[in-house]
Amino acid sequence: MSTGARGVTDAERLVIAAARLLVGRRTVFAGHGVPTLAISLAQRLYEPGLEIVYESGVVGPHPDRVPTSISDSLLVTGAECVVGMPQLFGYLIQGSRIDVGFLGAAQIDRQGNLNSTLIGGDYQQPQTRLPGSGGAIEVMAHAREVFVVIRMHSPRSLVSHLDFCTTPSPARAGKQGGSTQASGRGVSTLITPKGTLRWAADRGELILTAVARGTTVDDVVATTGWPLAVAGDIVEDPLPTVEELRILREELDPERIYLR
Amino acid sequence: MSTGARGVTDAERLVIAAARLLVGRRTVFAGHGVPTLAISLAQRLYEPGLEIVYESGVVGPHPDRVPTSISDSLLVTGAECVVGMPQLFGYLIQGSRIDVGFLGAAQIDRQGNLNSTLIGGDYQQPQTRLPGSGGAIEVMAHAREVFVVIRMHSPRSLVSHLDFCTTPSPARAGKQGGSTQASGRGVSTLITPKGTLRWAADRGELILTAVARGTTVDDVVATTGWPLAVAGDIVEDPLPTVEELRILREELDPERIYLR
Amino acid sequence: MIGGPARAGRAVDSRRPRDKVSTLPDAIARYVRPGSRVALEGFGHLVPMAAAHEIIRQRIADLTICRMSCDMMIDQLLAAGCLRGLITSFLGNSSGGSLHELRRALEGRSTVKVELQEFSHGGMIARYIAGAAGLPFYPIRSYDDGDLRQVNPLIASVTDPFSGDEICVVPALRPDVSVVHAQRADRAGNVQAWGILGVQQEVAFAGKAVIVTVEEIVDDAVIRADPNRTIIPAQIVSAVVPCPGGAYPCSVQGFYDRDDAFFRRWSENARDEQAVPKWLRDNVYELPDHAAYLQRIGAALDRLRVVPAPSGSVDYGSRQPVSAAGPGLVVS
Amino acid sequence: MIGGPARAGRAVDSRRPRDKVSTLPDAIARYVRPGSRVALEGFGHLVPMAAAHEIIRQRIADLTICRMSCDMMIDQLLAAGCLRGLITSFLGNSSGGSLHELRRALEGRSTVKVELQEFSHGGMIARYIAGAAGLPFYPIRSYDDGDLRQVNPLIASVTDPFSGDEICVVPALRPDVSVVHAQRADRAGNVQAWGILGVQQEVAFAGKAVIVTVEEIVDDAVIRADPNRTIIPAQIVSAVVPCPGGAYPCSVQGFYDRDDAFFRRWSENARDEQAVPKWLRDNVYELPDHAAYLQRIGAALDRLRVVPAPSGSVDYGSRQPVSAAGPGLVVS
Repeated sequence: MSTGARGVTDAERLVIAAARLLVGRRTVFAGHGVPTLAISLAQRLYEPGLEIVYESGVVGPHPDRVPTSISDSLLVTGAECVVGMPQLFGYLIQGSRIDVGFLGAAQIDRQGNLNSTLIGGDYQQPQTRLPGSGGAIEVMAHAREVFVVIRMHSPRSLVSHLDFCTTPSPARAGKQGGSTQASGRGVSTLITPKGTLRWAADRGELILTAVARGTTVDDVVATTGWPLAVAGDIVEDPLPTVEELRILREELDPERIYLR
Repeated sequence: MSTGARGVTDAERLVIAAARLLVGRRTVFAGHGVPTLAISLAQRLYEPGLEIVYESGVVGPHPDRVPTSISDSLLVTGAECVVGMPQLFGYLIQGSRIDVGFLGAAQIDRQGNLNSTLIGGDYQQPQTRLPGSGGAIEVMAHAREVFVVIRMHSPRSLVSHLDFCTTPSPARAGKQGGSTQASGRGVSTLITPKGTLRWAADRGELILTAVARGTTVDDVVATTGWPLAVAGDIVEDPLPTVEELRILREELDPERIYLR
Repeated sequence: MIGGPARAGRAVDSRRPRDKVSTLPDAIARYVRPGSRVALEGFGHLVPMAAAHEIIRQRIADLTICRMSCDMMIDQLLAAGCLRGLITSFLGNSSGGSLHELRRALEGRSTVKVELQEFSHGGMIARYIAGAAGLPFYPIRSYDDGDLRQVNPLIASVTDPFSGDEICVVPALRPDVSVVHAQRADRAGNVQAWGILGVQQEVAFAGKAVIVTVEEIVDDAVIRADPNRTIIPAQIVSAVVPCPGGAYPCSVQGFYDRDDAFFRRWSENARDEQAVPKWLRDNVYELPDHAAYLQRIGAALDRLRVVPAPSGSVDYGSRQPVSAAGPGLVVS
Repeated sequence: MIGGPARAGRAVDSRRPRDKVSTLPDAIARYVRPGSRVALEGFGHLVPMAAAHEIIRQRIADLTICRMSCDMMIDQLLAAGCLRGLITSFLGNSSGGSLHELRRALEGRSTVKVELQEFSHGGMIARYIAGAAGLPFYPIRSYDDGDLRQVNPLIASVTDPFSGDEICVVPALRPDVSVVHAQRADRAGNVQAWGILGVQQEVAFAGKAVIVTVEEIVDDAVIRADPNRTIIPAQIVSAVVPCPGGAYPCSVQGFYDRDDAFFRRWSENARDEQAVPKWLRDNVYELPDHAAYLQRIGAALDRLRVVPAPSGSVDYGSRQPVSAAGPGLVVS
């Protein structure tokens, strides 16, 4: 695991970058891992009123610690509401009640399509079989925007062609909108250890808008599997603040469950 | 109101006849009025284990008195289960979990189709506008069998042609079965103050199988709006027992809320 | 291109106000506009009757009312000139008899016209579920042979791709405003209800705006002690209105019973077309608000009070608190 | 012709037995047959793990398992030779890592084959709802562009008659047996649950038979004090099985927490293909029942005990009792 400025690990960088992106957002769909920590950090520092929805049907959780999984009973005790999965996937997700969905994946392409099904081989006999969609297909289709977190920035994860398209981004075929298709706008932001990519509507692809400290634009371009466009106003990521790191390390994940 | 043998009123006859028909049945969908009383009487005398479902979503009610409406809060207090209407209409009714549905109507035809929408005129400007389907369309389509109770036996209620077909019997067009059509068998029994008509599968229509005391077959035929066929083994209705009348009058509806 | 990443360290709170408590006049005035499609739901229980009266008091016109099972509220809205369209599946006064004001309109015996869109209960439920779930339509295994389909072009069909057979479908219903009553909510609008739930959850999620009237506003801690009891989460609620007695003459489990006699009297009295405007004058227009109405009918409500029947408590316990498990903190 | 009217005065009780309490071995033996399509559901909570182990113990073969979100139960059923088909939407060990036994089969590194039918969570939920509601299919606004549709012929589409656009649909799923775990039930099988409910209600209604394992059997009066808490009514339940600890290592709100360490260990250990049969031998085959398993892991369970967090009580009161209102009687 590389450590950049102030000894910040990749995982910490991802969490802090994601937390900052939650400024101005209201209802967030949380997945396991980095998103759980990012939301907790954002609630502490930037958006105390974030309304959180977990894939387990918990709406408005108030856990006394960071949960260890999305079905952690801590999320239920003291929550504002728990709904069944038909209500969660039907009324909250497909019903377009989610502002931001967090997704992870093994591969992402320049259009924001995701692969979490397999690496190598084919569907009938994959070289490496991954877990598949879970709820990713629906979150991608209907969250107003999607943040993707990729924990390894390499040409094998940011690829020119997915080994399998598990989760199509609504932007892909210009199919967003209408009453039978996806209602969301797809991936707005991709966060990796090396930088931040954002959706450029005019180009119809993800472009580099910020690089992490200790990395160069050339390095990011070289380790991306497609010819990566770079924003004219590209910036270097602001350093994590002392407060961000302190809360993350000392309060939210002192046992480094997620920051491993 | 006519009173037959033992001073039995029409309403009492209907309730007692309906209660007897519940022998051997398990899950009954109860409507307002006669069915509510009939089910209570049947539970007392013939089928203590009847499982009752009300249109309000109450499953397994244990009221301490006969409820005054299907949304009586008495039905909820101490019930085994209360479900929302999506579950009631989706999972219990359309999901084919109901053995017997009770329905009323202003008109019925020989195929068991019902009209509860209008009398006279047309849909755009009816002479008499009635309440319409409520849940009758779904109960008819999916209860294993349907008992219809008509409180007035006349050519205006047992008609050759409905003024409006609110509630088609699955038997009508031979459409019962299949995964997209009605799953029930339609009207098995029609109870009127003058007798009982039952579905004759070989003829595809309702035929007279029993006449009430104090009535004749000729009278029933003359007051039915279609050429009524008579079963070869037609019987006279057994008299209400003393016990049936006592429970009905003294215990179930002492204030004659339904027996009016 | 979307703007750059958010700047670090800037504490912004851009969400809608969390406290959504409102008065009934304010909530109705803000969300119910002339021409709105308004769902007023509650299946004989948790019926938003006070909200309907406030719509009448504010004389909001040209409304299309969505209500599965009608009752005297429909006669009242119609006589008050508020109702232009009606999307429904039962046109009686609950189990109390006829709605004579509505019948006069539908039978061509008055000058008022009602645009009627009629379904069965199953069809209305299907429309609300589709509206809540963002689906364009909802399939339903009935309707195929009846006359309702002949007079209602919104009952369509599709081919089941698996069997090749036709199945009926109805379109999504998305009210501009959905109004329901419930037992209680917190100030943010997390709504808890029990007893007969009807389509309260579905109609709320189907609505573009949601007004909830409640018997009582309770502390957050009451709601959060029993999160599975929350049928409508605060996220989707526009206004929450404390409104004790707000469902009368319908019942609220654990609070008051239904006034059956009032239902029967309505169906008797409304045979006289003069009786309905008079009732509106005495009970709505000349009274400032719902509290005054309740005061007027005080004795009737007293007779409907209920005796307690506690649900008992269940345990939502989770693992040992932080103090026992080691270092940590309250996250939110 | 159907027989004549029932004879008066004959007291018959023709219903199924109301008491459906069964042992786990009996319930599994009676309803789970070789070749059955068996749903084992619970979204990280209320997971019928003990029931899965009993299926393994009885060596019931050729099963098609329906389970939205897989966990080590799937590795175990596969290694035990019970699993032929898998209908699922997530093939990981919950959030604990990989299912290596399943991966060996799917990646062609073992002699076992798995017939995989794969959807998203939304697709599985849609299939269960359709199964529960007697619908042939269920529409879903997604899937259109992904590769899943290319490899799964059960993802089809219909034309929305209102817009003319295509929308995807998935077919109903009706398991031969649906198995879920819950906190409590009465002896008739009225099942109450709280916390994360997943698709417990839908999968139960979708099942042709329904087995429910519960932490405790409670008196009728406990259930009937809070009827809205009943997510599965007795009518549709085939067998109810007292089975404390029956979801371990998954959680049961108010009873015990999830054993995260066990999840992680499973994903580590099952890399070794010898480890899984050994685990089955030590923890299933050589133990007589679930109680013996719990005894074996006793200390682990103790660490998972929870601290109380009571829900509080709500009032289900209705109108004055008979004694106050006049003559009457208990109807049932």
